[in-house]
Amino acid sequence: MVGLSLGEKHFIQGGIDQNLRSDGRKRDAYRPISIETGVIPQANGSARIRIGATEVIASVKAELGRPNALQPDKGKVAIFVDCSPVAEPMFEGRGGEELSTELSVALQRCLMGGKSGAGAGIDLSSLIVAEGKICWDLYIDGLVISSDGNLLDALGAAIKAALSNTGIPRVQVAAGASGDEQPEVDISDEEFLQFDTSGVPVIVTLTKVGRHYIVDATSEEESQMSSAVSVSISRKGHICGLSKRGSAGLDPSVISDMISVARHISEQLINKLDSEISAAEADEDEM
Amino acid sequence: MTSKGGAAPSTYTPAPPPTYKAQRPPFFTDSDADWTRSDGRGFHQCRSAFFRTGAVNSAAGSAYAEFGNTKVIVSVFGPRESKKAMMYSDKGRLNCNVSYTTFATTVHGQGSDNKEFSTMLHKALEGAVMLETFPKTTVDVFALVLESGGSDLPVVISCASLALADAGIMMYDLVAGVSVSCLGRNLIIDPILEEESFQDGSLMITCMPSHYEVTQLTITGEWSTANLNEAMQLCLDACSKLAKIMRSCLEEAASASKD
Amino acid sequence: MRGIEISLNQTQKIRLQRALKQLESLYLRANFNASVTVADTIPVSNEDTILKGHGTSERDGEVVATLCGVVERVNKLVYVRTLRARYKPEIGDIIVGRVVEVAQKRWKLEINFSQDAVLMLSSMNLPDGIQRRRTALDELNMRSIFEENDVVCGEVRNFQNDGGIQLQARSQKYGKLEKGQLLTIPPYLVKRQKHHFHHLEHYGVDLILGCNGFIWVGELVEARDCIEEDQLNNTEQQFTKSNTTKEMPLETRRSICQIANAIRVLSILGFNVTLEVILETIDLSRTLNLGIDEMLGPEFHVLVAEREAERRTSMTKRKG
Amino acid sequence: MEFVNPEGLRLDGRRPMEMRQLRAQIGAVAKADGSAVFEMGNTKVIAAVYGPREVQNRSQQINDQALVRCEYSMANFSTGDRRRKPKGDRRSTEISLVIRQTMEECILTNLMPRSQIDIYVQVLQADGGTRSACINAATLALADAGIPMRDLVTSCSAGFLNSTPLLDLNYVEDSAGGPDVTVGILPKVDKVTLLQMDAKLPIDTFENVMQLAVEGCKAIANYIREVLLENTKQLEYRRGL
Repeated sequence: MVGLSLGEKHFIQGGIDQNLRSDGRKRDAYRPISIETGVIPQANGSARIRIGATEVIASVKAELGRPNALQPDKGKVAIFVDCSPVAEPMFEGRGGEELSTELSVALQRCLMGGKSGAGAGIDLSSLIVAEGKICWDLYIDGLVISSDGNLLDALGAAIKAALSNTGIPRVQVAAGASGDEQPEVDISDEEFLQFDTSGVPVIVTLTKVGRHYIVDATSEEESQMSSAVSVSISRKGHICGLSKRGSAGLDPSVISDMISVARHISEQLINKLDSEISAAEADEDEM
Repeated sequence: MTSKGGAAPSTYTPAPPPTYKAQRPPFFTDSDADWTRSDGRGFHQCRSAFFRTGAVNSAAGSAYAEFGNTKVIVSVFGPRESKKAMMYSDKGRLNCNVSYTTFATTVHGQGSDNKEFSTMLHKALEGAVMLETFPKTTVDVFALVLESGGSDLPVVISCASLALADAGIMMYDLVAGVSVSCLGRNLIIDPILEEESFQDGSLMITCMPSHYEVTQLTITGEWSTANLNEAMQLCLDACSKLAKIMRSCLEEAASASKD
Repeated sequence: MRGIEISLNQTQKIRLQRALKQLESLYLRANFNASVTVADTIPVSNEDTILKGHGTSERDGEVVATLCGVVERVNKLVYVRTLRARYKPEIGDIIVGRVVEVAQKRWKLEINFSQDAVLMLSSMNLPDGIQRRRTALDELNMRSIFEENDVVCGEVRNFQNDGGIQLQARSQKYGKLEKGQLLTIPPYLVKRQKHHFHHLEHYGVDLILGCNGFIWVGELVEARDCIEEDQLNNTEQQFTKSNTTKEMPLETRRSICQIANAIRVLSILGFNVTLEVILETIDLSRTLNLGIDEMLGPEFHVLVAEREAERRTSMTKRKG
Repeated sequence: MEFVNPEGLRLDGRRPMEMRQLRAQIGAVAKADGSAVFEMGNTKVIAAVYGPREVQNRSQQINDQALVRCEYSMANFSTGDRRRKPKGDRRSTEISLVIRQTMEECILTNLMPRSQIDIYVQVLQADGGTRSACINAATLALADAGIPMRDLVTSCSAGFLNSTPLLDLNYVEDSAGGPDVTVGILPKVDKVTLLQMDAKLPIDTFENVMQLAVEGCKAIANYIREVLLENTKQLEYRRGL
């Protein structure tokens, strides 16, 4: 994707070695982050996040559906990511599909927790309306508008912001429906319930270049990576998911070290995002 | 422990918080320390592994693996010339595909929700294969899960590395894959399908044991540091044991062909 | 309107607005406003005596703009000077490009033009510096001069009849650029000047402002000649090794990053990028004692805008 | 269904000949040569232009003019009820073609031989009139990229419901099944470059409806012209001398 000459590659690698990256950042520093919520009024919740030149939109739509027969007490959540050719001509046609799938799967893994629902950022049981009959289906869509590295972290943060922007209509279930009958529902268009997002983890990707790892890599830096580990971490400091990219193998002790570094960084990131999200919400209310 | 995942947020509760105890599978409760696995294994005991190379005659290399009920066959074709449409590359390409037979699962067609397995297989192998030894060409790795009995992906990965070795593709090391499930407080290795469906979290490591390098690592669910480190250690130990079995399978095949 | 894509708080917004307003009034005072958009009629006094230049066309006896920009008149010539657009080459321009292809006897370079530019092997000084015919061996060794993705500096030589352009690099100052970073900014922010190469010895930095909006910021290379000779003596492998092992001094790297960030800030704000302004921006950041990465934060953008407004005000005063 | 109430107001409170609110922003994608966001009421479209640049696929190179390509895509969340559509379905292929032909017509392609211009339009929100919004966004993006054009193409739609010609249909009105006339014009030359209609309409009524759409196009053209002019001025004075 990004073609770099040998001299530039060495410059980037050398900068990471000396803890002074091409744009002057230290290894553990993020680019400026800005968040805007409510960008898609037709959705139940939405947000746009910009990290440097990377820009993504996330939207949350809630629809009533039937719970899965195997898990009658839970709602359903689906996460999809699309890479718009607007961001990169390479994503034209089916060109973005591979990356989209990779990002979707990684987000799913990072946000949805284990099969039993433990560690999930979204509490599926809170989505149930009538057990075994009606539940909310949450569709979370990410769209990459401009890409300059660190897409996964940006998408994770955008989804977190979109979820805190999400209002789910209050639903009244008519009593009396019995047996297999689908009960009547009354969806309120005035009363909305705020979604609880305190449990939604953040994703921190550590990109390993040479002997060191960096956060928030630009696409130029990503082209120099040997491998990258994306860790999703909850506010409590628990690991909620992890995936590794890049071909090079890693020593297990390095992985442990990366996880603890990621945990440390996640604390700052969570605080940063929280303040940005509440500022964005305040801005939106003003309008 | 009951608070884990079960605690409904205070702000959004359209339904009364479900009681989790009742929902737990009958064969397992958090407090039940004496719980035994349905196949009688210990928590840290893997299923017995069976490997055989040369399962498909027409392929350049192939392997069959059986871990309990999980049965997998992998065939490797190539290296053959890359398609014209691909850009020039001085490295070889690895093309991986994982598919399920229609009868692999009890519910018809359920194996199809494992679309990402192909990319995961690719990622796990690419670090081990010496791609620079076959420039401009592609090696195809086709894995077929005959029966899905849990821990499918790690079995596929181990089996695929064996098939690559059988095809004579140069590798730095064999890749062995093992997964661990977390159920409540317990860590169980090499979970079967039933255990996987109730797991709170899972961790899969694929590694090159003699290099002591991890090629792929995925974690789902919530993990504390202590649990995580224990699980990783368990996996790594199991991987090196598994690699020994794989190695002996290859040696056997080699000596058999000599005779 | 083209927003400035940085998140500002309320006071920063107001301050930036004020600075921009000041720039606007300065501009209006100095110039007759001649902005046009596509399909606007350009008023001309006498139809027959004018020459229609770039960005204009004739329709029903009227001169019509085909681009957004500013109408410029030079004697009889009327043309539209574009702002944001791809690079429009002129012979003699100094440009920085990236090699995308090594072809028969030529390299193809991406230079932000509508086609890739061509650099012929014959318009290149050979590494040994001797003037002679290019042999087949030279052709085979082209990759040892430039290979794909290399950043190269050259000069626009002439136009080909198919609309493409040819470059030349017949001087020691041209050639491969290493140990540094390449920035891309809209070409209209780079003014054609006497000097595009700047050897900032004080900072230990080489700065090349390519007319095509590609800007090179790299470590100061003293005399190109002797280095090239070194390269010849060493085998290629040794050369790459020496390149990696010799680490760049931290102070030089700091300067490179500072200059690069100054250019980024100016480009985001849409200010002309000249050596003078770049150095002033750096001085500003140094006097404020800002970290290099803080230069990309919102506050610094506002400060640079305010300083630019001041600078231009004082300039007009001096003139007036 | 009543689309125009007795007071002469439409479902969203507009008068029959009233357009939705227009909003335009130039330069939304940093990496693109030109880009713009265009909004008509709730319909929101982002367009990015890459090029003119070297033709990527040599066999498509045209010796005496530029190759213009276009891809239209809809975000999953863009419609009211969420649907996940496969890429390159018939509808988007058709719209891509319509946009490409319309834009190609007004770009002075002969000035950029052997090059390629890519126009990508991404619908963020669809509430009727996406076609028109896409064309308007593409025009802005092309102008931002500094690509020479004959004129600023603008597009607007009009319909005919409850025996009233309506300007700029929203989704509800569009899906009512009445005629929907989408017009694209070159305002300066005063020529129609795009005309699409489904359903049937008597010829004399059609002329009225079409005239209404043309008026809409002209209003949009004025708006776009102002936006571009203001943008040019800003760029110029910010750049300084």
